[in-house]
Amino acid sequence: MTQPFVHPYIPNSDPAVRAEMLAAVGASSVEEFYADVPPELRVQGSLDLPPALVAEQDLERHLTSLLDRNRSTRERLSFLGAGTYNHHVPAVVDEVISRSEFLTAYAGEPYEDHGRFQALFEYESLMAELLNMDVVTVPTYDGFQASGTALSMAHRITGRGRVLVASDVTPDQLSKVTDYVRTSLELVPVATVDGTADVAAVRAALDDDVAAVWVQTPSFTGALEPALPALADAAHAAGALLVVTTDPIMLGAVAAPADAGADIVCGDIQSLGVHQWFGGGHGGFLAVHDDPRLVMELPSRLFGLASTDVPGEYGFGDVAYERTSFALREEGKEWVGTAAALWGIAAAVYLSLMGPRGMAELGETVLARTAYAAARLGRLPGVAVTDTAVHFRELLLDVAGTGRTAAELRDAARARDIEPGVVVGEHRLLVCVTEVTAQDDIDRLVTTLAEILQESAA
Amino acid sequence: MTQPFVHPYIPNSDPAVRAEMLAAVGASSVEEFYADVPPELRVQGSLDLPPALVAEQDLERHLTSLLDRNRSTRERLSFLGAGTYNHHVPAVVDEVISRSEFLTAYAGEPYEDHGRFQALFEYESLMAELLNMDVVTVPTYDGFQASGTALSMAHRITGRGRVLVASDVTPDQLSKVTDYVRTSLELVPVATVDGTADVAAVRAALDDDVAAVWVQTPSFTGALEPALPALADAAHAAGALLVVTTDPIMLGAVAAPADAGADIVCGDIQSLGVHQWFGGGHGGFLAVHDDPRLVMELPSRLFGLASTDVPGEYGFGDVAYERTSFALREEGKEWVGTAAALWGIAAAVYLSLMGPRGMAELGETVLARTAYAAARLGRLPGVAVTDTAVHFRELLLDVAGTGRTAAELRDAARARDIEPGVVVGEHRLLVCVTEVTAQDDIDRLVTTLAEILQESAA
Amino acid sequence: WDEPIVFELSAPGERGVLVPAVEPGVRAEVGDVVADLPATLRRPERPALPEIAQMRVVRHFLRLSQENLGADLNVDVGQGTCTMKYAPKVNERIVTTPRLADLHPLQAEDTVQGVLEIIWQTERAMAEISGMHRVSLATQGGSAAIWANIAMIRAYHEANGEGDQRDEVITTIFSHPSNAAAAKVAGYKVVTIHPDADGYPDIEALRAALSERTAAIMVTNPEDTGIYNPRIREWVELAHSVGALASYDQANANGILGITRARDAGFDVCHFNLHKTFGTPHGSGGPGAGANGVSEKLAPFLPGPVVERDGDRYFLDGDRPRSIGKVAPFYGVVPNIVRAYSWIRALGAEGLRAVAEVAVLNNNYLMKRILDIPGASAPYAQGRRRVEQVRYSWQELFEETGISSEEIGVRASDYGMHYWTSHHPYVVPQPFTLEPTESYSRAELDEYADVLAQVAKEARTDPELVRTAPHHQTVHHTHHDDLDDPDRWATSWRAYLRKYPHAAQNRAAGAERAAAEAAVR
Amino acid sequence: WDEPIVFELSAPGERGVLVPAVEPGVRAEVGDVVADLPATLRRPERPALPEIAQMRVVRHFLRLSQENLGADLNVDVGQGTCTMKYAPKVNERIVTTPRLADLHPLQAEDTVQGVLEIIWQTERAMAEISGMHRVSLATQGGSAAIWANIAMIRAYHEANGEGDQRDEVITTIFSHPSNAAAAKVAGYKVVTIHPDADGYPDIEALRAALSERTAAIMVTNPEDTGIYNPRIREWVELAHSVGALASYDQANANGILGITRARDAGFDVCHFNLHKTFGTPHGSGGPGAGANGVSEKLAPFLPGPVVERDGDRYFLDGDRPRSIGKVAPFYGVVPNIVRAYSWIRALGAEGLRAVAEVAVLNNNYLMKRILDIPGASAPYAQGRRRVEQVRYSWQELFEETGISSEEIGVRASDYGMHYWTSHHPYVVPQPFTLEPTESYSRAELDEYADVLAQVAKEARTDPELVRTAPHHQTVHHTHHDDLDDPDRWATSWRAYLRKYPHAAQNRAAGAERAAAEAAVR
Repeated sequence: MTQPFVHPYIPNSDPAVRAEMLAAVGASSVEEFYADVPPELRVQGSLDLPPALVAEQDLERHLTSLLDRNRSTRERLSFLGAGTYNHHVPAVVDEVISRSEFLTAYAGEPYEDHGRFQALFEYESLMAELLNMDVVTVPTYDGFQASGTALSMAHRITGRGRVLVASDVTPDQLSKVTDYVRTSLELVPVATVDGTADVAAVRAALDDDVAAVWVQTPSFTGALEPALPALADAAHAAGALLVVTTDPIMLGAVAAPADAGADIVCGDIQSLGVHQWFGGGHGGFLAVHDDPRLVMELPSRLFGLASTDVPGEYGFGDVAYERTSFALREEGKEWVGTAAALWGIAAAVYLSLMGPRGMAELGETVLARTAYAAARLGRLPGVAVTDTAVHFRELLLDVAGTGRTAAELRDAARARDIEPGVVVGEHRLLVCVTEVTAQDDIDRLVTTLAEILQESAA
Repeated sequence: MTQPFVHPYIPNSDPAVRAEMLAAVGASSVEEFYADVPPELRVQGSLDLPPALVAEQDLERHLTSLLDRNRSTRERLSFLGAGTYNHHVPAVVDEVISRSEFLTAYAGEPYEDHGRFQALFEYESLMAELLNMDVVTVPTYDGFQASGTALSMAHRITGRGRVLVASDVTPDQLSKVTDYVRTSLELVPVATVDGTADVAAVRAALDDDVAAVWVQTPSFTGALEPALPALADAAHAAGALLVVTTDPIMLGAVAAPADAGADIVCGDIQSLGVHQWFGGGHGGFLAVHDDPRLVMELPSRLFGLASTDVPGEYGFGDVAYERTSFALREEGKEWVGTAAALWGIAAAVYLSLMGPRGMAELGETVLARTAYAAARLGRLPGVAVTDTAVHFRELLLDVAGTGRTAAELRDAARARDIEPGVVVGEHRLLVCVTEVTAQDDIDRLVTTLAEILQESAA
Repeated sequence: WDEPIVFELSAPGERGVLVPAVEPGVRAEVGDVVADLPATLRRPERPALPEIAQMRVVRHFLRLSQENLGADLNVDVGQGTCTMKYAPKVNERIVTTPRLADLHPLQAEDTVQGVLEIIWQTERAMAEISGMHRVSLATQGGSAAIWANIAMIRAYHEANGEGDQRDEVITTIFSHPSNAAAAKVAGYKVVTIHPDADGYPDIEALRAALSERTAAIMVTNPEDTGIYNPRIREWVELAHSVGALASYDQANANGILGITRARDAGFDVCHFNLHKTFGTPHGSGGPGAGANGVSEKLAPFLPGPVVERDGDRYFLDGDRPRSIGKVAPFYGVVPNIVRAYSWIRALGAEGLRAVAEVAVLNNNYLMKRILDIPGASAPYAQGRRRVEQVRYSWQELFEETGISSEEIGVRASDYGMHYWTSHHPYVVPQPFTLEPTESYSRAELDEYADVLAQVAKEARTDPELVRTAPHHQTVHHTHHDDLDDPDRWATSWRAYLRKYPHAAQNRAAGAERAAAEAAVR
Repeated sequence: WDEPIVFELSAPGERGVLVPAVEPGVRAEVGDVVADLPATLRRPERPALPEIAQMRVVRHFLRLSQENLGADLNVDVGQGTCTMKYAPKVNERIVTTPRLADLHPLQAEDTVQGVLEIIWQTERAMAEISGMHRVSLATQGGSAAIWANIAMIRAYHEANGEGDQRDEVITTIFSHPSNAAAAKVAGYKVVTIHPDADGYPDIEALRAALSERTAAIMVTNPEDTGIYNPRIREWVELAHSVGALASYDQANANGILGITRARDAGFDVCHFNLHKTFGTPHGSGGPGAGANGVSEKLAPFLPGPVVERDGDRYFLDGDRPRSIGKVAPFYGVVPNIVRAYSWIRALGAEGLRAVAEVAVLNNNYLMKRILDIPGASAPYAQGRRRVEQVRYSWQELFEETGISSEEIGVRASDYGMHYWTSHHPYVVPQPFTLEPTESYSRAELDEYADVLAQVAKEARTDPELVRTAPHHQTVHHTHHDDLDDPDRWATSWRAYLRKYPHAAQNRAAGAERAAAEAAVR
């Protein structure tokens, strides 16, 4: 031991204890354990790191002083979305996922970790009801990864090499997916019309090298795709799959894509009880029907219910574990690792609390407020909503008519402690409202923008 | 049922369920259950209360907006004490006491609430080590109550009618205790000299109607009483008890009152891992030696360790339950009710974390910083420390020499976002430092007061 | 877990949390303060606390927590009179903000306007719910609130020159024992009224007890039997007729929220338990919080500073010469006041009434289920409904089987349910007291009743099984008689080691035996 | 608890949480938006989620939590390769502030300076710890970081015009399977090197495998056996000699913090798992977080926006044309980045080294205890020390008793301990992998070893006892073969009800039987 460093996180750091343990194993010093590390690779001296804050109070004061330089969406009115959403997180969700038993567990076996298996099975089951699909995996990293995998699955199933991108997909998602699948798939955009899919164009582009038609609904602009049944029919007629990326939060009010014929449904679960976390609270879901052709292509873990030696008792375990890279290394389906199980438990608690009525009401409230925001904002001078589709949660404004750029308007609003939306082009502003955005909040945005426009006009 | 009110906190509020339950008990309506409430006592119509915020997000937003109008001692530098102290609360303490199992339990029996009994037994045991006394009860409400009970015990044991108050006792505590014991005891102040007890005067005042000499150390001004052994001897010689009110946080460095001969030691445990809570985080402790004459006068619950049918296994239960008003109503010792058990568990966790070294180091750090504050503040022009006693955590400044009142100086400091201390007289300011008050913080107070004095001089 | 006592985890040298050392600049100014302490103040040796690394402390107390049954974990209807109800999680999230937890009570008032407004609003809500003129939230629990009640009554009579004359307080046997005990501490002789033949408080006995010596009647209503005294107004009027005051213990208010109010029955003082009626968590036995309501004539005697409003500004008024003074540090159990406010706001007037009605519905539903169990009965007021709880009796079962109520309660804990019998004295023989509140669903009430029915059956078919319970608990049948003998009680670990020097060895032997037993199927 | 599936708790009409209704003003403006939805968008019936009041939801998930063994609750040394260490509670308190949890990633930069500084500082610390030039924290876990490694390698070779030529990746069998699997997904042929006779990665096999087709070697070191490859620098140099890159999976870095660094061995890219090495909690299987470190020549290919500093101001730079683009939404698993920063600051350079040294000491101490158990062995590198973990074998015990490693692990769970065997394929026969980290005290390591010794003894004396385990778990021996048959697997409650229509009745019958059994002593 170079020198004693006693710390609350390191039990056996007392010099006397270390000496006894060394004696027990017959070593003269810790150096012996590093015999295989060649001297020329050994760090000389100490790493150059900031000084330790060993007293908890000093550590907390330091971190808190840094974090207090942030201002949260509770302190400033926010209309930001574009992939991370400010939905209400019920307190019970945080209570459950902060339980040490869930927070600090990892990869225990079904016997000692029965609770984790059951909670994640329930997550799968609750999502299955929302999605009307029998198979939902344990969460993968995020919606981007889920979409990438869904398209890869389509490739493996069809053996084909192209994907028709029928929606306005979130650009960052497109970036990830493109790089992820590019060894096997080319993504071919089919331009949307008035915010949603151009069914005729998709139909025209379908051929026997198309693995999947890919729809994102709500799209990047919040538009809901009304033509899913037609797209499914067209894809299926061409031997392709329909892959739909969606946000399950809307499915209490909006039809499940599976009912329109989607083969693989995927997306993000951040909306279901996970805080925004500066964009660091994402988890992905993948859902298919109970069809082995599809199930056996899922790379993620999938928990299932099984009988035990006690009649009527529920046991749990991995479904078709031999699919995974854990079992088969590179011969498994893609790869699997530590992803986002805790957010799956969060979503399970969330959906248990919300129930059928809660989800239906939430869907209605968000639809209504989105329409309200569109109506009110669209009446501002020089401002127009870019399309006439039905929108959920987000809408895109064209502010070219105001004579000011979207960034200018945003900066003026920020100066009034409002984040009015995400700038997605010189004159385009993506505005997001959720169930936490009250009518008063929307009215305040409208009033503020009206003032800004008036001032700039003056 | 007057009308359906479905709420997450009320499971059986669904009208259909209520109807089934009514049918099961053979009642036509809930009104039947209130048959014994005379019509003239029935509330007509609805109570006049603010509207319900049934959506959790609305409730949280309302409460949070109110609480955000407060500014905490993390945001403004605070030298406030006078009974409630800003000590560091380790995160593990909050983790444990926020566990549902502890937070929402109440009065279960030793079998199903084994953990609560053990945790509180451990609280008693850890406190016992700090206090060097074998018997410490489950917490009572707060230090005020503990002191009142300690003196009442002295009355019951001695049958005498007066208490000599040998210290500068916290005024609010004196208020509570005086009213609490006045049926049986008269409190007779014996003026302190230079901040601590006037032993000769106490000795002179002792007679055969004195039930107890009462010492508070640290006193209201933070002075430590060095003459406890002499006071104990004097009291015992006169057949009186020595009752000491103290703060256990200092006992890692400062001698336990029991070692000086104290018969009953009591005080508050807020310092041991409980937040300030705007003064709402107090718990009281009562400690005596393992002497039935004293133990049988304790009104609080007292948990003890007992054997079970399994050799070596620890069981727990109430020690001498028949003392209490739960058992004997008015024939019990005073009365007992729901007090502050959770803070006892907090203190148990706190002391387990701190250990002997942590408590010793904390004691030293606070003693040193108190002395430092006294030295630096005492050198400000016109400012004097009021006595030469050894102080722990608090000290009293006389600012008469500055030509300004204590309130004026305080208000000027508040304008600079510092709470410089508690005004306790026209020219007196009670200043508190703890282990969270770093040297830099004290220096900032000194500098700020110097600036204020300079400005007022100019 | 067979989790050791925390002292047994000590490993010399380990640290659980570190505190900042004395800064060099401080040391340069003040020297070695510990060495400089006078001998009478210097601690000769460090306290014999255990030395444990942080994760092991976490593990220890988390394991202990798992050996505990919080209301969140079980169907906690068996703690009758305790009003075990849901303490909403959102309130925990709300109160744990530093902007409440880290406020000092003597901060500038302009930095605590939010919490002062909450206290003020909560006082107003409690006044409306009770009908009283003014409310103080200064007390720390139900019994503390009872103390404040009698302290105010005492001060009132003294202020009227009747302090010496009025030296008796009247209560009922089914009122919480602290009413009797606190009155005694305040210097009063206590007169206890027993129920009449129908189980209602005996009004004739009251009449006989009242005199010009009576300072107050102090009663709970509904009583701990769940029976509402239909002549409560007469009781109050009789008290008033001899110049006594009437004090109302509203610990059992959960079933009458929005149904009937203390002041409407004429009471002069009353109190609520925030942790019973208003959804604050019980904290393993506190902190609770009390709310004392008083009529206009008692208002000057309320304790502590009170919160006043001036326009939009809230401030503390401590300049009240007739006040009984401080009853506790500062302004009461603030986190619980905030929780109670949040609970009231979540429900509103309509919700409070729904709480009461569902609590009463649940109670009468459960009563039906319990009374269907052979051997169980609900003495008094036969055939009448109850309000929010029932004191039952296993007397029939006991006579038949010799199994006591206490033994049935212990056995029930093997099924994850439990109850407590009731406060002493056992006026009702072989008592048990159930109070389902509004928080439990019908399915859970059924589950609870099924367990009691099962245990009652066992008492008949296999009484030894019940008598030797618990069988499925962390700990086994415990020798509680140790704890009533001064020579044997072990009040702390140090006392245990002193009285049982061979204990450690026994413990080690027991652990080995337990391991050996675990190996058996 | 025998806690039902959440759907079984449904009671029609109950609500767990309420959401705000559409305001009248909004409705006046927009009408009935749901009724106005086109038929293809309107959900015909509500989703069949359960209806449960809030407290019952709390109780359900709290009970499930108690049926789970978090690292805080058990001596979690049996999840070898997983680095189960203490996740400090103070970090939980720090990260749960709304000023982190409720930040949107696209807020004005001046409102997120604190979190940007933490990300920047953490990147710098990781760069120092690894010796690499630049670090990205954008990935969401270890395997995601491996993906980013290979994605950058692929982009690098393509940028150099060697994208088509280099189509092979070399890894070792004791490197994490995701190295092989991610390379495959990126389009590479995977070559796997097995150990040499001494258990070290076979350098001759590497020489034979390397060619101008090699894009990279991707290796873990120390490997999952706990053996450090002493010739690691040669490996890297050999790779470089054919124009390949060297990628370092540092999942097992806990034992070498401050001892040796990736860049010093010549690696071009590497990654850490924040949830393994840097004390972030494992979250029942994520979120984790990854840190990708690269040399100067790989820096342009790093994913996502990176945080840059300009004086005191921190900002995001997303304008990086050679970047592999986004690998995840926004900037990585931010709460874990903050936890990792806090962990590093709590310990400092000296503390990190102490972590490594104690982890290695603990591991070698435990190895001594395990190898003292008859029937246990540590294949490979006989007589050599290990770094932070050991892959052991029960092969001798299996040959003697027929009890497999898996059966021993299940039986150990009856004693509150557990382990997992290891990743497939079982190169080591009857494997089990223990990694004690720095977090467990000597007493706990002894306790763990004692349990394994006890179970090994049972395997000899009462093999049936071991084979039929578990005996003391929430759940009994489970028929996992159901889960590999598409006709029988039940992937969700709805699938279960569909495939097992009589299940509900069976369940009810089972519950009755269980109650009857509980009645037996």
